Amino acid sequence: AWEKVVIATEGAYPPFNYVDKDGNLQGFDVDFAVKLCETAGIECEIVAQDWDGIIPGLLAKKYDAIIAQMSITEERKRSIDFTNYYSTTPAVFVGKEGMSVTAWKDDAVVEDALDGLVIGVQRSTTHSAFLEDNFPNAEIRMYDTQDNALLDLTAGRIDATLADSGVLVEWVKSDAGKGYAFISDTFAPKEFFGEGTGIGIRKEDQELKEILNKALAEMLANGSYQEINKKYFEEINLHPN
Amino acid sequence: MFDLYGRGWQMLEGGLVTVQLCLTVLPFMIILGLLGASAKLSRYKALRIIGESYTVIIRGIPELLVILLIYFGGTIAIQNLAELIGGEAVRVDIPAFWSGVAALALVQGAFASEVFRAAMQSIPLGQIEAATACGMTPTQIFIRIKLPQLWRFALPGLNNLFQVLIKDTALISVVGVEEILRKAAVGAGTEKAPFTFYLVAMAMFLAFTTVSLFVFNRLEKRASRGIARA
Amino acid sequence: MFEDLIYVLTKYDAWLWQGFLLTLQLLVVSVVFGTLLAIPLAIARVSKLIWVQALPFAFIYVFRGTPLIAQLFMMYYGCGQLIASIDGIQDHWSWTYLRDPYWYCLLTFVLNTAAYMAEIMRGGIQNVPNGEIEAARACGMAPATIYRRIIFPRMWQIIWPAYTNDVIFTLKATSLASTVTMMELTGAARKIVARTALPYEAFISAGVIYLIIVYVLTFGFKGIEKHLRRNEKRKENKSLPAKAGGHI
Amino acid sequence: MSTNIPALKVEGMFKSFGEHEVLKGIDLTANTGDVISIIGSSGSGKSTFLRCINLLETPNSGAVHVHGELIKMRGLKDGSQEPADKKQLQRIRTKLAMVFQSFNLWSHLTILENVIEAPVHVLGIPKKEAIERADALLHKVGMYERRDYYPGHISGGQQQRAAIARALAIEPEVLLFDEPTSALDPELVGEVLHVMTGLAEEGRTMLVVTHEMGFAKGVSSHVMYLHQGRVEEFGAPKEVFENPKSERMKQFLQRDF
Amino acid sequence: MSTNIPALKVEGMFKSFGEHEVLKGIDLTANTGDVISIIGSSGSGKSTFLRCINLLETPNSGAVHVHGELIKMRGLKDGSQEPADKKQLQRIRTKLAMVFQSFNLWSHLTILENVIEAPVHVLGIPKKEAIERADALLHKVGMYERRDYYPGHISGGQQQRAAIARALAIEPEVLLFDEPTSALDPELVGEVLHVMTGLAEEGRTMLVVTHEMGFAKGVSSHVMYLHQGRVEEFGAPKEVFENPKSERMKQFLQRDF
Ligand SMILES: Nc1ncnc2c1ncn2[C@@H]1O[C@H](COP(=O)(O)OP(=O)(O)OP(=O)(O)O)[C@@H](O)[C@H]1O
Ligand SMILES: Nc1ncnc2c1ncn2[C@@H]1O[C@H](COP(=O)(O)OP(=O)(O)OP(=O)(O)O)[C@@H](O)[C@H]1O
Ligand SMILES: [Mg+2]
Ligand SMILES: [Mg+2]
Ligand code: NI
Repeated sequence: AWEKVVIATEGAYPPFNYVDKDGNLQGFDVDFAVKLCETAGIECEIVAQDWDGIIPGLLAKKYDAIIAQMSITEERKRSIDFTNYYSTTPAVFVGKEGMSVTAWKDDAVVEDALDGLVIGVQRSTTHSAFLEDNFPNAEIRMYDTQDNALLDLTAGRIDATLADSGVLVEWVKSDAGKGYAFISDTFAPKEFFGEGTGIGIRKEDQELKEILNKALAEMLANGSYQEINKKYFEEINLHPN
Repeated sequence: MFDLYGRGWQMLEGGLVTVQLCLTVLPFMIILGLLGASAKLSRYKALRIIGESYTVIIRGIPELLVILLIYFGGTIAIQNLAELIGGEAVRVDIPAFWSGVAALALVQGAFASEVFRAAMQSIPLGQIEAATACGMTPTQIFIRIKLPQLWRFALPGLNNLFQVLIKDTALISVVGVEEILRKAAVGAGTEKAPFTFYLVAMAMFLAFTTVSLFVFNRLEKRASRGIARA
Repeated sequence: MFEDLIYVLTKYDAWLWQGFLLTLQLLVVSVVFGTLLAIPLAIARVSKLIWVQALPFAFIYVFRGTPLIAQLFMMYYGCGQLIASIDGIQDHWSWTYLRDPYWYCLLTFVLNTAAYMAEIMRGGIQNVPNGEIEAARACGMAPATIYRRIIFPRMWQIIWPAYTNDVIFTLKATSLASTVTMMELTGAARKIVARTALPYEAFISAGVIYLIIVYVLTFGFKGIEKHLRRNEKRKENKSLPAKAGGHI
Repeated sequence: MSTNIPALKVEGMFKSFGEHEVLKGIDLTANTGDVISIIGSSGSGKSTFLRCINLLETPNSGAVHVHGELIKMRGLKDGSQEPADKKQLQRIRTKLAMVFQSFNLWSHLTILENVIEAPVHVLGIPKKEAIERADALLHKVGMYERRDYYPGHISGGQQQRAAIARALAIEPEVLLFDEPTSALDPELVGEVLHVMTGLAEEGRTMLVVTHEMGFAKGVSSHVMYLHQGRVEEFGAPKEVFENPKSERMKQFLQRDF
Repeated sequence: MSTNIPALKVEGMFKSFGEHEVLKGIDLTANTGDVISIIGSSGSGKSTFLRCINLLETPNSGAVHVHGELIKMRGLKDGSQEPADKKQLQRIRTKLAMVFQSFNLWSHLTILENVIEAPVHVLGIPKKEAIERADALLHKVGMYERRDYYPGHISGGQQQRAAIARALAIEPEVLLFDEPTSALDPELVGEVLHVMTGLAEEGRTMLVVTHEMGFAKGVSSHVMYLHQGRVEEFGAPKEVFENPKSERMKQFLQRDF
């Protein structure tokens, strides 16, 4: 029944998904989606959709799947379903070189680690939920995009930011990130960040879920996943185990 | 810098979409506005209530929410209807552009209906009596006396609304229409140059509003040519 | 659907409540200071002297001609970063305020509101019947007295409905504060959507709260309008304009 | 031009606004060619009477015949009445032209357009013919030069004359004038009265609410003095002005400076 | 109450709007107690003259003395002039009260508030005292019962009388009336003229633009006939009306019905 699948991505989360100068969608998510469809033997079309409308669009059948670094969480599962996780990157704090915070140690939250600090984070992420639920004494600022948080970091208006190491690793190396560094170990507690990011689908499309899961497993097995991973991230393994 | 990191064309394309959106919404907004105003001034209470609640609800909720509800909620409703009739699941694809047009027209129509209502009430009663007295029918009076004069009273308000409309198209980006602000956001994010892109977006909006102001001022002059002393 | 709504309302009531309070706060401050700033702007705008009205004109023009969201970005990221790049500013006592998005947000709203209200007031001032102003001049009132005693009271009568509209516009505009990290009502709703993937439930809850605010505002402002218009023709005389036009 | 059928006949007209009784049973017969001046103090119901004749105001009771044809009314449950036949009413209204005190010219149309509006769109006369007739009328009231002006661009006296031309354009059986000169300065009053005198000489039937006693005395065939909603005095101007029967009328005449 | 210093003296007043010369050198001396009627056809410059006296319109040249005090003017580069001393102008304006043709009552204030506005906020009289005086004035013009009404709620004649009370409240040296009765019906005209006659008898100095020849003849001490911006005729009413010197004046008088 599934000959053609329409897949939505955000297009504003480099290097995972973004729009290049010619208006084409690019990034890890996009390459992954293309390969996934190829592996599954179905035709697919990728569209860009603003984050605020991405879940309503799925429910309204504007498209059939979301591949946009969306974390699998219990709460989201109330309204949509996910495939198995297809990527995960541990989180990390970035701040001025020489600073150091330890918010997660020995599989537990260090509650006073961020006291008195102003931490920026992207709004719609599991990271923001993690900060908000565990650090009542820190001031948390929520940004529309991670880029804006990084802008404010360099302007000195926030002391540190928490995000995917996959997004931050590039930035720290770039000119804009001069003088800033990872200031914590990377960490990925399942109870907060979930199992990673999954492909969002409608609950009733269980058949599609199986097709996608199967293709994902095949990609992992035949090494095509790792190829795409390498293309974007030299040092990070997006799919451990 | 001038080619905006190679994204100059993209911004222009976005500008074109914004212009298309505005121009397409305009006639619908006017029709909805006139209907709403007539309902509000109607002799029948039911119509008045419908007209009033239309404006109250739409005016009270931020545009973003209305747009989301119409775009997604509307699609779901149509789909359910189609399924009910056809008996099987179908994908009814309303193009994002037209959903955006529908949403904006509905929002702006609510405001326009207020503008038109005020305008209808501003037409001197004496002129309407004069028309009645020489035997015109109510429809004739509406078409020949009220409508031509309506513009004179309504144009300043419509001018304002059109300016709001130009700026509100920015909200349509949530349903995936690639207008200026969406292009700017994408550019700002990927090129890490938010000021440049937002500044360009602002300048483009300012250019559009300037043109619209100019056009409306001409129209206002024309509409009031019989009124102001030379 | 209903179940999900209850879920959103019970689990995230605190967020919605805090968002509501912040929205109210932004609204009140923007309207109060916006109005105060609009008055001198409007007066300057009706001046016959080009150089007096040029600056307010440009100000009003730019702020009315561009989307508020773009203004917010320019103010917060543009000006904010300029300030941040001043040497030593980060150690200055004022940095506590200068780094806080709240003030940028408020400033943008105040300026934006002021631009809109100034334009409304300009219209109001110009619509005060010229005869009434001449009558004031003819009995020797100084310009300041004329503004205070004749023009402003009349202006408020004239602009009140438009002013009410503008306050509602401002309320809805505050929903954009969430784009620069402020968690007002829309921000709260978006946060809930991100967590729960229940867009309709979250947005409808917020929408209803907005509607309630608007309803209360409209009600209050109508009351004031009635008071302001106490001097106009009474309702029962409404069907009398032919006569009124004739002899008065 | 006189016939046996009166051009306008009003019988037993009553009108009240809420509690307030404004017209308390007014009868009037105007034959073709009659010029009837209606005088009376402010609030006596003069305007209301005119407005009831062409049903801009619905009278509580009373019959209006225009050239023998009764305007059909039908009673409503609450005791009031309303026009029974909208088509008939519209047709009859084209026989009754009204000149409003405040002119009420259509401000979006030029003077010429104002004058041809009703002939073309109500009577269905071809535009070319309507323009010819309009030009003749505008000549008559001395407004031909101003035919392409908008009402907002001409003086009060000129507007008044344009309004008269507009009223005449539908070739009405009866002309109703409501205080046609009250807002004009004496020179313009002269101009307008001159036009009206001309119309009277042509044998038009006219009802004129006026406070220009000069006109009432000099031009009209009958004078009707209204007081508190009743006809207090009616007759030839000479009679009425020189030998007023009622006390009230005497008083009224004294007041006039 | 008469003194040697004239209450109002105007010398050589010229005024043009663009190309159009409206006033072409007008002189006028009004002694205390004089009532001067200004008559003339429409567009002859009557209103403009009054408005130039209290500088609502800036004359191109000419001097105005109020009770001997010259209103200081200063020339501008482009040949026009403007008031030199704003404070002086404001002070002198309190001595020159104007009653506008369209009343121009402040519609957001009640009648009483209209009357006490200038005394309290311009002259600085304590509110209580101002109210007492206002009540007396309102009694005089027969408006005491309506003191708490808003202008929009009373009739034209009542508004006119309220406007007169407002003008009198600043105890002006000179009262300027611009067609105070032109928009009123004859009964109201009577009322207003009655009040004005009363003021004349009290010895107030008044300039009255009017088209009520009855008033001009009966009440005024002098009549000034303006024609095309010039004083064509000036003198005691008897003289002017019975033996008009100029052709134009004769013609003007004929026109009046
Ligand atoms: N629509 C209305 N509703 C209530 N009362 C009205 C209405 N129209 C007129 N009246 C009242 O009816 C009475 C007569 O009014 P009308 O206008 O006929 O007087 P008039 O004789 O024309 O006076 P004038 O010379 O001042 O024009 C007045 O007391 C007026 O207040
Ligand atoms: N502000 C103005 N701009 C240009 N022309 C004006 C202005 N005010 C008056 N005029 C012209 O000046 C002339 C005199 O006007 P004014 O109002 O003084 O006449 P008036 O004698 O009062 O006439 P009326 O009896 O009709 O009131 C008129 O021709 C008029 O068109
Ligand atoms: Mg009347
Ligand atoms: Mg005048
Ligand atoms: Ni008169």
